Amino acid sequence: MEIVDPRPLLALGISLACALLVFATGRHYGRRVLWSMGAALLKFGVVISLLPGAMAGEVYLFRLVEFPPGVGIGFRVDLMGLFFALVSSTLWIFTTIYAIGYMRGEADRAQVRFFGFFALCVAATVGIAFAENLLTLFIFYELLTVCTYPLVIHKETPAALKAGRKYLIYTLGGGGLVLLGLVLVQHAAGTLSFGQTGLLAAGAHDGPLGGGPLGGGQLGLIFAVLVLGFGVKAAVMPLHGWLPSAMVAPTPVSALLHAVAVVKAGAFGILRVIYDIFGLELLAQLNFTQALAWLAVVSIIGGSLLAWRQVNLKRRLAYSTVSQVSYILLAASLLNPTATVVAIMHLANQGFAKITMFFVAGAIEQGSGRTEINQLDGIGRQMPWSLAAFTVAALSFIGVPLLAGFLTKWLVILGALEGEAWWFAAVMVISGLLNAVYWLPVVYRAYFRPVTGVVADPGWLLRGPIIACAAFVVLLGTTAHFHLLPFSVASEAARVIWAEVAN
Amino acid sequence: MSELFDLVLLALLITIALLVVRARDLLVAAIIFSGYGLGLCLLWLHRGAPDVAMAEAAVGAGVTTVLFLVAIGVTGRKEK
Amino acid sequence: MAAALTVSWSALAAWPHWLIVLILLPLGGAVLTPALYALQRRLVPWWALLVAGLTALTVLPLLWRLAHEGPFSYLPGGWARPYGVELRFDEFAALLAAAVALLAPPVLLFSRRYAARAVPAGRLPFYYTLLLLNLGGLLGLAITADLFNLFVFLEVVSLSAYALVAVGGRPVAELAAFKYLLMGAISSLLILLAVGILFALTGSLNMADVAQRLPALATPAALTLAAAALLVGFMLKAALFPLHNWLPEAHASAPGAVSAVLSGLVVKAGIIGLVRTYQLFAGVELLDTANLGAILVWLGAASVVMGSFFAVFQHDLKLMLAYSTITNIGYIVMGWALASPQAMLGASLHLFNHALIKTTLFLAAGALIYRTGLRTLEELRGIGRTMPLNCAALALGALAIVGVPPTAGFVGKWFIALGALQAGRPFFALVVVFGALLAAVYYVRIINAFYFREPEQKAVVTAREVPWSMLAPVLLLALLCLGIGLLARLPVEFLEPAVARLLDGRS
Amino acid sequence: MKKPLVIALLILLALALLAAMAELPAVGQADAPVHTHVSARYIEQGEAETGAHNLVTAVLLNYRGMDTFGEVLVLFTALCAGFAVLLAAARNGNKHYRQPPAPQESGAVPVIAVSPVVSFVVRLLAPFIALFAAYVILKGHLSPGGGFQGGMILGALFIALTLVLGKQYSARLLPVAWRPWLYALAPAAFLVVGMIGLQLTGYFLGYPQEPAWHGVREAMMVTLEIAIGVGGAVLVASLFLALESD
Amino acid sequence: MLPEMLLELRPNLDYAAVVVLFCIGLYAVIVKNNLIKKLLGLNIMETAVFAFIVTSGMVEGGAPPVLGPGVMPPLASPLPHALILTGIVVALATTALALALIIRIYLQHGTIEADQLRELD
Repeated sequence: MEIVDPRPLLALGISLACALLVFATGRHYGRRVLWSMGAALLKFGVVISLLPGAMAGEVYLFRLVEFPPGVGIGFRVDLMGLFFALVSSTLWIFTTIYAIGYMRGEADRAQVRFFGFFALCVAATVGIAFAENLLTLFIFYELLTVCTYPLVIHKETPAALKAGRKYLIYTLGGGGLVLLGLVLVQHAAGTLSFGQTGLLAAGAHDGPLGGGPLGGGQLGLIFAVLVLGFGVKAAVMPLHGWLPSAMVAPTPVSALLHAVAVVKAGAFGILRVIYDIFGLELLAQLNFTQALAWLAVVSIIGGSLLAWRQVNLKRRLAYSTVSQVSYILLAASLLNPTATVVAIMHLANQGFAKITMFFVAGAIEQGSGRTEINQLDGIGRQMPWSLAAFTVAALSFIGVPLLAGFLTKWLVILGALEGEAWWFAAVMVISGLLNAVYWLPVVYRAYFRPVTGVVADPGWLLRGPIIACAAFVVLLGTTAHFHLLPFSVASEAARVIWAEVAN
Repeated sequence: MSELFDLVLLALLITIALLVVRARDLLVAAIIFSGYGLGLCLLWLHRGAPDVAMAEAAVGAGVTTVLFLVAIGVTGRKEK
Repeated sequence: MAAALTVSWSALAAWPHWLIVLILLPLGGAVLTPALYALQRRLVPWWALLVAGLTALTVLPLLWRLAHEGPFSYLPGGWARPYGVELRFDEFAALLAAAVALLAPPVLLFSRRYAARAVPAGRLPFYYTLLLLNLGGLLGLAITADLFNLFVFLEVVSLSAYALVAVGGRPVAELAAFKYLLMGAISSLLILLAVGILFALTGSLNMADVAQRLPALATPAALTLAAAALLVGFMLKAALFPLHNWLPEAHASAPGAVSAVLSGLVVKAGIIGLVRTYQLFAGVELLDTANLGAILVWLGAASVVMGSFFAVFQHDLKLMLAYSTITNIGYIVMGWALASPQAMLGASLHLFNHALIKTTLFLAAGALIYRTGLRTLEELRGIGRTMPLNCAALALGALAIVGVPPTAGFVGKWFIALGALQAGRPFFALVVVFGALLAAVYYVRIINAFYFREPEQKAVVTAREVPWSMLAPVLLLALLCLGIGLLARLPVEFLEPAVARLLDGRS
Repeated sequence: MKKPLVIALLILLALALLAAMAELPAVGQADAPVHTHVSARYIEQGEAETGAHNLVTAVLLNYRGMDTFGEVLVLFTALCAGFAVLLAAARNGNKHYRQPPAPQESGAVPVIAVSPVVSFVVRLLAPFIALFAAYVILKGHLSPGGGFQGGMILGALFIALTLVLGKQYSARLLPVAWRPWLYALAPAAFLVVGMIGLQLTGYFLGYPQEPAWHGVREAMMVTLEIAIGVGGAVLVASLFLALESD
Repeated sequence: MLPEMLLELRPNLDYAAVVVLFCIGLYAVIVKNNLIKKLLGLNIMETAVFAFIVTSGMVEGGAPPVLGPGVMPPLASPLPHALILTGIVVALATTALALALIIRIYLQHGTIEADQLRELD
């Protein structure tokens, strides 16, 4: 059931308004905080108000403009998009609180820029989640690129500028690929709108507007272009170079890159490509996802191996992201209902766990200036709250039951076995082991090595979000079957996607 | 006769044009160019275009040349 | 009420003389400007603005009539075609006319304060005269349906353009103007030569009449020469690669408002010329128009790539913009030559949109130079802090030139890329995307310098926003860059029949 | 090394041009399209339709009046362009202005030195030339000549007089205060006559054709001729003055 | 091949002269270093094009297109003459502006030789 409803636009508008207000009046600390927090909470409210209806099978639509006929900006809330929006707007709240504490020492001008662009980034993320068509998605995808750039170069040091340039070259290149894919899809299908179980499926059967039926080659080109285009942001292995470099940015920005928005946007884009542009049926015939799966495997293993080699905590976290996000791609490319659930679910699982770890890394750096792993000896006893949270997240990544990460691994394995692709199941196990190999030593050091120097847990502005996010990791892992909680949303989303196929 | 006049005139024009291009001294070139205008004037008359001939005499041979001379007066007459 | 309004509109549009008024207004206004200056020199900028405004209003009934009746003609002197000079208002003329109408008033308003500083005082009246002549000439060139008349108006446009480049008195500009003049004069001669050949072949100068008579001819070499001379001539005027050399310096060294007109409108004269050439030769079977098209497609693509490539490495803001003009001319020509409905549609749209965007950019850049006297990105670092509104306009314009949806720059490129696929030539869709990427690179360079660097120059630190009469046009145009992108539906629906007609005429 | 290449290319160009021109109707053939299509009508009916014996004038002022309007505009543009490029860059504190270099020793031409004999001849002939120009202008629609040709002759005469007699004289002949109005004369005359035509015939630049109106038609033509003649002369003369002033 | 071509051209010898003039002018524009020389070349090119157009309107043994007692057809076509009158004015206008620019360039840079000006940049 499709309902015209302005709430998707409202959600976007709140973030945009927040950005404008921050830019206009944000020199004043109180206002800056007020706008950011108010907008974060308000937006979360708006997004969550969409949830009950969406779970009941409603789809909210809002078309804004159509500039060339048939091509326009529109919003459409389906469960998958809503899930992503929920994750990002929940994380926005925590990140805002954390950032208020973290950035307190910075100059006003820098803070205004930070909070303003941060709000813009979140607006772009909502736009991506609620995009009604590929063009809208692309617009917000690029907006995200552009608005992240000032955050990446926040410190304006030569290293930051260099990282910023690298980030832009990668992501703009990816954007170019997506644009090309956009043109190709429009040409092949005559439309860009999602929500019809495979835009291209119709074209493949009936022939596109302009010519004969689409050949496998054309479809392959479209798939490759789009997946690689989105893959840049998702930091798929050969295209991941920007992510570790971008670690020069302040911690809340890393959180944004790794958990709230950027990397997720890429992964989400690939989900859209698979479920909405190609559609499950068409892809099942075409076998392209096999290639994607192997790409994901390379990233999962390669990312882990590279993370292992890092001695800098944040860099290790960065490479770990490369590995973790590819879970989503691997799951999505398995093309079965169980795996679909986890492809969506992992957007949240990875997000909450990774943001916890970043918050902790940031708190450590803020409190003691320590950035290298070998400087963390005994820190667990000095910062009990933070390191407990860190440990929870690490265990989640390793795949310890009752934590979010376990669900991911378990379901991917189930999905892989369902599709009789046992080697992918093996990959999940190996990845879990690798996670253990590079996270457990950190935990060990923190708790069992002698203390050096003086550090303490950060203030509550930082500690609160850390604990809350860690709590979420536990929550995600234990409350899988409560209605309206993330897991049920994800499984409902997957059910809807597969129900359309069944019809 | 007319044919011959035509041919001679054309040959003359080409020769003058070459002279204009070859002349090292800009002043000389400009003055030869005024001769070129007069030759054209004759050509137009011969082609049955007295109106054009009149304009060419005034403009091509007269005004344009004077303007060139003025410019050469500022810039110097020697081409390097 | 609505009905009454409609009736009065159509009554207004039915007055037959709007088309001649359209060119008489700016040209007549220009002619009286020096005299007015002698009477009351303060009035001259306002006078020019008034004339431009009235001209802009004149376009409205014309567009209305075109939308309701299709193309229509006006016959000065009342001589039937082909005996007199015919003026014809078709969709392509309308595009350029609409661009002129939209951009002339802001440019002139901007000029009032800008030119007072950028142009030596004694030259001011002639600055306005030349601007009006240039705009009037452009309108005449757009609406004329006569080959020789086209040449005459082209000369009005060109001569005024050469002088406008040099009007600021910068030594670089004078050299650039001379180079421009030499190239322009050669291209004019080629065009005149082609007109002569076509006249010798058909005995007529009216474009429609010539186009009707050409297919019956059996003179391939002469036809080829005429077509080639027209093409090369107009390509020179449009600065298509590899005949683009004169453009960057001329457009970069001219005063800002002039650069806006030159880059936004004057190069479009060349494009209109190419369109007319196409219309002339569309029915000629002796010439393989497909071959001709193939050459143009590649030249257009080369323009896109080379222009962007050079633009990326420029330090001077205006030079960067000038090279970007070459790129965008490339898009337009490429779209045209691809000759699929969507590509032609896109090219036509881009003709208008690029005029708007580039005018915005050059005016904004002019305003920066007005305040700081600085031109390179290095020197201008941090200017976004002291001139935030002006820089925001520039940033918006730059976003549009990159082609980010939903700005005006997107629609044209979108259709050109789709049209490339429609024509079965995906490579050129790739060129469009690649060009957009390169454009994004220089966009980032501008934004980076303006917003994310500490100011170093004293002029930057002490800069203020320009006066409202300069800022308002810039902001208005920048908003239009966005607004027209959002409203792209209208022109698309307006142009589709014209493109279809043109393509029908060919087959 | 550049020259041979250029010459080779030019020869290629020449061959291409020759090949194309060889296909054109042979020179002087009376049945070429040039003569049979549009021109034929001008020759057959031009006199009746326009009242001008000189068909070139008929084409210039009547059939293709828009071209001629454009032509005077081009001249006007050139003058404004000349001013815009040359005028007073030094005032207004133009920082780009540099002192002009001293004229080169070898090449300097003392603008144009006029010998007494020439001066005398010019002064002697001036009234006659002016009279001739006036005749060319006024009778342009009847015999060879017209506003343009006469205007150019007048302009040339003015230039000659300025060279001979100096600028004070030219200022008397062409008062500075009038100049801006005189620049506008030729194009403005087109506007006015065109509008009159629009009133009379319903077309811009239309001329009434009914026999009763023939006098008006001739008056309109002569008005245009005079305007073009005088205006053209002023424009050309001013161009000279503008260039010469530096 | 060339002789045949010339043979074919014989009736169009006037056109051949036009082509030669055009090329001479173009040569000067391209090769000559002095800006005034280039401009002279441009003028020669212009006259060549004018000559071409007027020639195309010529009639064998035709009279000027001025009617009057004793004027008998055939007449030369008046249209090209009108065009060329306009053309001459355009050429004059272009030349005048070019000379103005040349004067300015000389005053600013002290030279009007193209190669020296390039070095100055």
